[in-house]
Amino acid sequence: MIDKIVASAREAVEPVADGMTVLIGGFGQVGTPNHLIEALCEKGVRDLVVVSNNAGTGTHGLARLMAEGRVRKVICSYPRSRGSVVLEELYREGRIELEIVPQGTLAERLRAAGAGIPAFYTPTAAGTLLAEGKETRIFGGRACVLEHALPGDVALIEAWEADRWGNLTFRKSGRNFNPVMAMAARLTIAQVHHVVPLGTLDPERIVTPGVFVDRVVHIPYGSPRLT
Amino acid sequence: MIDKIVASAREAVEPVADGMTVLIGGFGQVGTPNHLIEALCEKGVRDLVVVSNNAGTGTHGLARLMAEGRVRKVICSYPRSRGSVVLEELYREGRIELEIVPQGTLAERLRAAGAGIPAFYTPTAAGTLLAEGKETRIFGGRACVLEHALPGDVALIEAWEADRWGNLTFRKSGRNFNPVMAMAARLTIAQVHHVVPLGTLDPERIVTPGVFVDRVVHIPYGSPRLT
Amino acid sequence: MAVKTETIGLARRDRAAMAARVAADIPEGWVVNLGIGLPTLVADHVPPDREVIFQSENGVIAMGPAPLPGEEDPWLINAGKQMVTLRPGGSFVSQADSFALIRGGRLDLAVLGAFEVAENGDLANWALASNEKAPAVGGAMDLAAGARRVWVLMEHTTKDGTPRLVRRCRYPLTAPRCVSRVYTDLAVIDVTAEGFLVREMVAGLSRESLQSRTDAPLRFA
Amino acid sequence: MAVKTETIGLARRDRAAMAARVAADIPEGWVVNLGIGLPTLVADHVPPDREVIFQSENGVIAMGPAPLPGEEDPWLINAGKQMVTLRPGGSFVSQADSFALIRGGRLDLAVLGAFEVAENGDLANWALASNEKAPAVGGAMDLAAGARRVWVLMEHTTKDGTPRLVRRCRYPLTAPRCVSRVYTDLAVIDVTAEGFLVREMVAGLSRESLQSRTDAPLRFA
Repeated sequence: MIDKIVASAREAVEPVADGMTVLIGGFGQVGTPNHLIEALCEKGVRDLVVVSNNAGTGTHGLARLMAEGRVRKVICSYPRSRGSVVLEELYREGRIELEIVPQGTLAERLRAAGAGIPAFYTPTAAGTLLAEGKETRIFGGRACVLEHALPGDVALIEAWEADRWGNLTFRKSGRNFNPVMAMAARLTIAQVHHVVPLGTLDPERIVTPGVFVDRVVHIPYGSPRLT
Repeated sequence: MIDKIVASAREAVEPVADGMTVLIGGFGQVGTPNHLIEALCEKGVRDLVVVSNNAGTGTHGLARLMAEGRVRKVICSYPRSRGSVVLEELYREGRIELEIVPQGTLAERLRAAGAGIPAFYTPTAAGTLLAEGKETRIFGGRACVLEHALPGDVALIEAWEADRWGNLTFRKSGRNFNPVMAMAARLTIAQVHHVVPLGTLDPERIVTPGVFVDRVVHIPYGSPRLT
Repeated sequence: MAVKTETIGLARRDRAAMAARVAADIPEGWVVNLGIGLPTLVADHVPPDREVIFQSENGVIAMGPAPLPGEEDPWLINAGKQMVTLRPGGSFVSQADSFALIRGGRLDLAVLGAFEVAENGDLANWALASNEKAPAVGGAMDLAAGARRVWVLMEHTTKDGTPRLVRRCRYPLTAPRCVSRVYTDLAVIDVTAEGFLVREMVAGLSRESLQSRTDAPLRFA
Repeated sequence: MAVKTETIGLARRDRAAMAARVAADIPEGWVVNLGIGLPTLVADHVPPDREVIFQSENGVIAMGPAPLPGEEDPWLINAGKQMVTLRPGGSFVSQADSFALIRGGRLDLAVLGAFEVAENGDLANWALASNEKAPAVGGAMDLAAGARRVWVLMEHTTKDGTPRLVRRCRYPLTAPRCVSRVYTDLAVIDVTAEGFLVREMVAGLSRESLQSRTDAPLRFA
């Protein structure tokens, strides 16, 4: 019997090791797997490369992971949010690397990793600073930039419902980067609000089939704290 | 008020013109917009390029469109099915062009068109006849082929439910190429089994948002005829 | 380049009026992305019975008005991380599908803020210097490169009077040659093959006065 | 290269036994794509309580057994256009997402038919000649290039006795160096860096007899 449900966030993140590339889902505070990130802090891994749209706010979740010196590099589109003080301080002090990627290119690089596409061309960023040093090529008269797949060793994601096969649904704007990161990592760990019996999720409503999910932990923590 | 519902298949296909590239959804006989294709036959356009996974069987639908001499070229992955006599005869007589594309590359070229990605690299077909004449490049030690987006002027698709905004759901394996073709064409025309009031489709269950759909015609024709 | 022109009697548009002016030009049926900040206000000025589909980068299609007090849903936010609502007919997609929509030719319009717009349509709206600390680009480059039309909504000049409509952008580009129209507190200006073409000005403003607040030459329709 | 070996007393596997032999090697939890024809039979030989996820190119994830008479659903077909069922926990995706799964590293196994397999793992299973009329590739190349493992299930020789396990494929390739194991009516053979390695043979078959039906040199485990 396939059963991907694990008992705790701590157990869920057990395979994460030093030096790994970790994809972290969410947009703002919605759909962000904060309990998995906290478990990662407690586990004590080091030298991580984190891929996430934002770079943490306040002092919990990703901000805590960075503040504890566990993150070597952040790849994101929008590191500067209200309350993103940890990243800004580390960056100013030269204690963390930062790679800025346009948000759509970030999503597409993850999608490419999940789809077995090693590289693609996009018009985004052509003719800008973010294309410097990158191969540019004309398609249909338009300059496009070569971008590479961005695979993760691990993805930490959040979902609304799950069954023991790891089939997932998401809640409203909590979907965001989560389905694409689930596909982009070798090992995908989901923090979910509800665990339901196999066969009770409408097959037409499953967004992420369980084939993309390896571990599920049930953490019904309530609604996102937006502030 | 946005209302994409049109009265008939004939009215739905009115924008299709000579020489256009027409994407036709479906896999086998499931999810195939046969009533739209028949309307296209009656309209009498010529010189079409048709993109479809299969190349028609029997004497109706796509087979009829080809038999009537309206198709200049077929781009597909699997033209040779049981009953695909029309295509085979036309091809043998040199009266139709055929471009064979691996099925996953076909789906990805359509997806690229829908996503504004002009070209991508894929390991599929590298080192085979289907890569001859195509640029090949090594990524991560692996040969990959450069493939280009495959946009349509028009997509003819089939869906299960629709509302007046063109939001769509699909039925089981009727999903297949339909959502990706809806995104890949400049103008998307959907033949649907059910039309429901706006706001009654579960937002989490909509597979193709109406932003990708231009015309909807209500044709509750029953189940696919598999033979 | 500081502006010395007298401003008394000038019907300068306030933020709400600027947003309303853009809203007036958006026809029913368009799919529209509104940038963070001032552009977000545009949605409030589209009449509820005009069906315009506002899309957000984080995968929300067909956002409605701000939630009523007590009806906020923290699971439903826009790209600016504000709580929003969903119109009947709205739906949710992943970030990858959301940007597929943006780049794939189905986004009729992006209304973006800017630091500068050049007379050739170049847009600078994401970084103030090429060596900026922790710059944040978000979806700006994808929207600028992907939308079928890019309109900019911004103050005509900076607070100290420096023009934002310029011959060439001094700030790092978001995308080259992408802006087709600029709405400011003073005017509506098209970007044409021959440069800026003023479509309308606020009452009490002379052509000379508008030109004096603009770095690039203006033509008038 | 016609086979002259005596076949009396040889426990050659029939089609059902060949499929069952493959099924025995598929562990619970694997995500598996079965090619059209003989490979499709493999699903029937996996015990129902062993949860193996059979995926089909047309976007069906977790197919179950063939429908009972009277319970067929024409909306639910596999890549071979046969009616199938969905297991509890199954789901549907688009063709693009289906091939994302196939190419993206989540497909543990593809079981494919073949015309020929070469000792370096080259697979030929889609066209019989480079100038073939209306060739049909379907998803074969994507599966061969994308799956984490490719196992081939085929008769050891053609009907006229021509070996299908060869030094170099004569037919057009589906993908180079992709096959890791071959199941035939006579043997189970791994493709290794040193060529074919026979893991097991049916009862009554000698090493010499198997070698005589094989174009490439065999080693025996």
